[in-house]
Amino acid sequence: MADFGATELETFRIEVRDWLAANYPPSLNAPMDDESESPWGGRRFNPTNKDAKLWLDRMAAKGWTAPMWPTEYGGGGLSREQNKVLESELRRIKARPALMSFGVWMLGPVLLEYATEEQKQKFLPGIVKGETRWCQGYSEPGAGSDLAGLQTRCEDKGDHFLINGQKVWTSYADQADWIFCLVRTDTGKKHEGISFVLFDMASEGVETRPIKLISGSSPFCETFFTDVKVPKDQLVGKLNGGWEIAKRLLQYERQNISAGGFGGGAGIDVVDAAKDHVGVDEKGRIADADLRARISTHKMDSAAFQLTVRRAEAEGKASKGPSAATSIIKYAAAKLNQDRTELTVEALGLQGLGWEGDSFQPAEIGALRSMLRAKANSIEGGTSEINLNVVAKRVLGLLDHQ
Amino acid sequence: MADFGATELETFRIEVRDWLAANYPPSLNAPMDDESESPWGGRRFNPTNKDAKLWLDRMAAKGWTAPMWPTEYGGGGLSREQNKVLESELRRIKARPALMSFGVWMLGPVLLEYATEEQKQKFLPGIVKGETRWCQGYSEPGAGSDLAGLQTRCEDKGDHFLINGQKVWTSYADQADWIFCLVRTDTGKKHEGISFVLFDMASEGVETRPIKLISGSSPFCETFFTDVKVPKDQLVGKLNGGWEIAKRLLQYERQNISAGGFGGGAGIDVVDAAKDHVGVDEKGRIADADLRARISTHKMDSAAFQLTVRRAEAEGKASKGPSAATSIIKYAAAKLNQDRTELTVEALGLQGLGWEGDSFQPAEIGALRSMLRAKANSIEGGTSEINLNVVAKRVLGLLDHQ
Amino acid sequence: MAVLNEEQTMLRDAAKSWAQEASPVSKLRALRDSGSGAPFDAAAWAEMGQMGWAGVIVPEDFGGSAFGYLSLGLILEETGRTLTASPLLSTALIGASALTLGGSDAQKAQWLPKIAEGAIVTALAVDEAAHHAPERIALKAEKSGDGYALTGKKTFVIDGDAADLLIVAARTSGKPGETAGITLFLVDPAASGVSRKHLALADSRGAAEITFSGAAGEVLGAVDKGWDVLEPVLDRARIGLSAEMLGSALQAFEITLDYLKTRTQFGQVIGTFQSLQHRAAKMFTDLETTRSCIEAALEAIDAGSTDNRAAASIAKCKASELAHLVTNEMVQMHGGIGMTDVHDAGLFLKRARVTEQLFGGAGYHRDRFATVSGF
Amino acid sequence: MAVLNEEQTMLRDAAKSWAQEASPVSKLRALRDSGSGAPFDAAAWAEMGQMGWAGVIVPEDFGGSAFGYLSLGLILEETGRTLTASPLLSTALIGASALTLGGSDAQKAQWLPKIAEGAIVTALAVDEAAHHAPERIALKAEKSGDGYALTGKKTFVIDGDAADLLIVAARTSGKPGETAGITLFLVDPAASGVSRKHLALADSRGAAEITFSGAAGEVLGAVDKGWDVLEPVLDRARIGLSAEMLGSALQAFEITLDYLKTRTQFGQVIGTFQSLQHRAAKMFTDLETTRSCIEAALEAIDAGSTDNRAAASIAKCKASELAHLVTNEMVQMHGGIGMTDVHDAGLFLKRARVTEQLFGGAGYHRDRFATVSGF
Repeated sequence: MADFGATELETFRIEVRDWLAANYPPSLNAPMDDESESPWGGRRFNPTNKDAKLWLDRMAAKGWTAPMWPTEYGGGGLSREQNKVLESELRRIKARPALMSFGVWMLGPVLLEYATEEQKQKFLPGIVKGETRWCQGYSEPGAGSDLAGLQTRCEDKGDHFLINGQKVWTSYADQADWIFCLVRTDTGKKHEGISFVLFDMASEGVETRPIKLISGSSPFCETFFTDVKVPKDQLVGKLNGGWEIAKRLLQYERQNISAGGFGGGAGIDVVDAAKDHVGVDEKGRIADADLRARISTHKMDSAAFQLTVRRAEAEGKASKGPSAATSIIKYAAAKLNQDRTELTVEALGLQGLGWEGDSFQPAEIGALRSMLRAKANSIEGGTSEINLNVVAKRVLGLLDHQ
Repeated sequence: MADFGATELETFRIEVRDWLAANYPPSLNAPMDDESESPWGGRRFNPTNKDAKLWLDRMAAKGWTAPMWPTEYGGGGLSREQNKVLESELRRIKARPALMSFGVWMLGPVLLEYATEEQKQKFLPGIVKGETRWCQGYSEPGAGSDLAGLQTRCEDKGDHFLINGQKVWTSYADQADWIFCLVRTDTGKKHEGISFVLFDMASEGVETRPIKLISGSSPFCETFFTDVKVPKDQLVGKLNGGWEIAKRLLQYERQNISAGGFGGGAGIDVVDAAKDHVGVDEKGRIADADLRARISTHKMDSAAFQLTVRRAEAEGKASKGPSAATSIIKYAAAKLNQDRTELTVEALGLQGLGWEGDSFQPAEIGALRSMLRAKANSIEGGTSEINLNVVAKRVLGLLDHQ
Repeated sequence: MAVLNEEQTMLRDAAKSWAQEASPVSKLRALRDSGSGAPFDAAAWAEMGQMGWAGVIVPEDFGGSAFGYLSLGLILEETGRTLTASPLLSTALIGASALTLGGSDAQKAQWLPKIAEGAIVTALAVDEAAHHAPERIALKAEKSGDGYALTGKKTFVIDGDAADLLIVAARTSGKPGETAGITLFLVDPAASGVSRKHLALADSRGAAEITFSGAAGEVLGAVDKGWDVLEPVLDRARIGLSAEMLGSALQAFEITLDYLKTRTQFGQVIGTFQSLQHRAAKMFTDLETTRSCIEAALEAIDAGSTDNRAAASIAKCKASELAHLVTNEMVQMHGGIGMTDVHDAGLFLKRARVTEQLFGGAGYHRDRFATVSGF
Repeated sequence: MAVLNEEQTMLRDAAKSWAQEASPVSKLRALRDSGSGAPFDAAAWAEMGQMGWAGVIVPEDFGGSAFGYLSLGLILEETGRTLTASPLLSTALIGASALTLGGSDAQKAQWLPKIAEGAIVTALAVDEAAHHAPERIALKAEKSGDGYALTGKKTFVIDGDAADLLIVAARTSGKPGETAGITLFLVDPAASGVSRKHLALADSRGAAEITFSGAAGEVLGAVDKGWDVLEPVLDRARIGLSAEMLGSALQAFEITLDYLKTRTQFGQVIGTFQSLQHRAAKMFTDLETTRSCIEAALEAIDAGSTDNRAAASIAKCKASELAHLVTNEMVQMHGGIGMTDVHDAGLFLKRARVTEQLFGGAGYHRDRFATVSGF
């Protein structure tokens, strides 16, 4: 990647700006018609507004759906600085994301690191183009935080693998084209008996069953594998060497959370909710002083979190190795989003507890469901308890209980 | 003890009232001249105002320094109901306590239960009369919460015991006449190797060294025993059977805390402090809304605590066995007193952080020192961590970590 | 648990077994999934009426048992444990309280026997916006012939869609924010000028928005002095609701405790992890201290205490904080399974959030407690 | 830790080794036990001056190094670790800021070089009561000849008893509570009409009550517009103090962490108990997020940001909460030994409580942050 100076970066910014002016479909400035326009890509991607697909295709052609990946696999080949410019220009025009993708966020980075050249050629371009939508086959029923206790069997049948077992919490498994999946290839060992395989969700023997959550939506599935045949060249890394890849992928998942926290700024802002529903006093202060103090605390925590993400990034970039601050980000992000959504519901009062019906604004119902959804933030991708254990042991050097 | 009906109780109330009118020294209505008047009794009790001693002697003569103990050992022989009448009449005239005594609060009850008739005759009357001031020899250096790990050796020398070792956190050891002391009589066992002995602090080989606390006062000592000879008839209960007595005594100590919580209502009230130093708004509310909300929470917690103590007492009395609520009282009492004293200091602002000097009222300096002293509430007599462990295991039935 | 007399013990035991056997949480789930929008199961409410629970605080002269508020609190706690949807709070507690405290002899004679036998459902219509603020009443009542005509809107009226009798707080003088000038009215929801709309809340119970357009109202208590009845009735509602919330929190806690004792992770029963043990012990502490406040408040009403403002605010504040904590911990300690709709954790959490807000949340009562305490 | 340049790294390393070697906590203990009432060790302050620390934010034209606020924050963090008593905050940060932001060329030329070489101590006299409230200034300044005469009282003036130059916020118009009408003055504490009284605070540092009876004051900045300088100076003070508090909290945490790793109970190193591990991990989380706020605030000043109100309130609020938590946990996790005066825990706790209040506590800054954020 080229090391651009300030002037080169400004030139690049102008190029990006011009390109966006010419290529961002104006119809996308309107709110989404429906969920179908969420740009997850894949075989089933069929947005009501076709411009969502056009926008994906145009960005993919530039490689800007995976801006920093090498161009030989379809990526944008941008430097970190160029990528920041691209992101800031996209923000400037409030562009919708061209592609949301577990392939880009999680799988791609580990393929770049662990996959064979053939595998990279085979899978990465499809991710960049948003042709293949991936899901993650990690958790299993009853395993909870003990990921390495997984039981899904993968047997070597000579010319192919045969997979039997069950996954759970598979995000959008019912929508995905392919899965990256942890399987047990040695039952005699725990961590050293795990492998990392890829296969088509259209394979015979794959069944998915959506899980309804307390929030009312079903973003996850139970996924069943019965005698699923998988070509042996779809093993990534070494046989029984999948745990290292699994952990690395979790790091990318957490970094992804680091970047934006959970939930981000979506939905009703808690201050607006409080001003509208609680009112303000003669000095413009939220009339409920108790709620106001708690919102103030939350807003400060939010600022502290964003500053910590930025600092960890800067420290990482300054090559001092990963900042110790990164270890606390997942925990802090979960708590922050839970606080934010709970405060928003509280500020809305009973108006924030509507489940359905035209007496409640979609944004109000959304606030409730976000609050309920956010309860999972401290469970998914490593519970807060596990995160605190990790900080205590790996960062602070405290020992395991004997 | 007689089972008085309502009329008999009223008659008793009138008797008490008349007796107090005749016997409570009017000079005690004034604030104490100094610490010397704290009625701890004992050989060294020499109050500036001699009426403090007179009041003790008069109450002791009635047995009302230990109102519910049997009359044969000098106690008052009152029923629970009569004792409540006595307490309420003492409160009514805002009487100073006649006697403050670890002998009454802690040692006496276990002597009544475990001591021989000779021991009861020898020790209980001196406690009731406030002639003997007792201290508690439990904790040892480095042992912390692990009380049963104590090391103070007690050897059987035929006609006497010989004690060598060291205690710490001995309350007022430098002021006490006698000590009730846990010693190790069998080094091969842990809990079953402990005995409970009594001896004179004036014995040869006893040395005390006051410990200065962060609050600036020295209510505790390090206590050293070097070849201290103790007559064998001063062993209470069975040899190596002291752990049961020790635990029972701790129950009395905790009950004593239950009755009033830590600190009680002493010193500046936090609401007064806030009104004086923060001011009130046009509606009479504490002007700092944030502080006001936290004081409100504390005052509610305080009410909840008092109601819980009362409920636990009522449930215990209703003979359903000890209420489960008693298990949380020590933990809750410590937190409550820490909250109270911290809030008071905060309400006083920097005026609550004066260490000494005439720029600060004695009550303000007292508020700071109470806050500092209160930090020990969650350590002494069983740490909050130990209390929570006990609740989790004994009350909730959760298991030890394997 | 307060020290109970024989009567109370029998009542509590009866309530416990009925709730566990006849009205488990699965009943609420079925009610929700039926899509009927019914706020409660009418057959279950009929059973409660037959057992005399609707008349527990109704004077004997009017067909009740006059066992008192502590007794009613015991039933609410037990039905709270199983999230039983019923008009016990709105009718047996709030309706009966309002008529007993505010009704004329004729009104008592007309309505209390019906309440006591469980023959009618009543609803108290107070709030007009999303946050509890009973003194901000704007709904107008104006003289009309020899009665009054009510015009305005009430919202989040609990059991308002099922009610046979509405007790409506309206303004006859003064302005929103003033406690003087409020008058209580009895209104027939079937009368002309009353229209109701169901509000589907997260807890799958019944609440309604009710619009009054010149609806006829019969004065309950004294004109302009409605606050003198309304505030004590609201305090009773807060305390009674707190008893129900205590039951729900206790059940949520016990389910979680069971899970801690059986679920294994990394080869360990998770209840052996000390951080979870301490969190459980702290929840237990809050459960016990909250129970003390609620029971003392119920006992104080039975003992004839006339000012229960502080007691009610303590009970409701602590019950709200407890419900919030325990339901969050229930989901967290269950992990993924607690996030799924098939598990009951979500039902406890959603009911908790609604009850936290009803009749004022923790923040509302922190403020109110400070005010009534003079700071 | 922010990404540092070479200069900053050297400065930080120098500060760390000087503080650890020349100014350990035992120095503060000795100062306290000497009973001299001296607010700091003059020899140590002289050394700090020789190392150039007093001039870190002073412009080069006036003898400083102009390294900036982040650099000064690094030193404050390191001296905070060892509870070093010194006028670094009052003089090198507050005094230098006030003169740089508000001083005329002549005033800068007169005072900044002296500050930069550590030759004088300055003190900012703002508050007049026990709670920080800079807009409530009542102390009066009236025209007198061609200058002003100051009358009134200031209290809790940090390093006020040792100061060679006082910067006094006084009222020239308006009334207490208004930000307009405040004027800053330079006052010679040795001049007639100034009397000082030492206040012995819990942290064994120096603070004074100062009475002005017609004392002569020289205007710093514009008359009636003192707020325009005072508020930015106070924000710098809050951020700088937060850096010091971060250092103290970090040291308290590390001492506690060491104890957790070595102390055994029931045959276990106590740091293996999960509840303590989680509490330690949460403290670490607070330490890291608080550090981010403080460093970002320091960097923003260096980058020329003119409105640092929100950043200062976040930094001071979070630093205060952090200091409170960590020092409480320090005592609790140490058990009995932490309660004794021979252990350092008490010194960290007492210093924390004083710094929590200085320039506004957590509650003050929650309110202020909300106000400046428009809610």
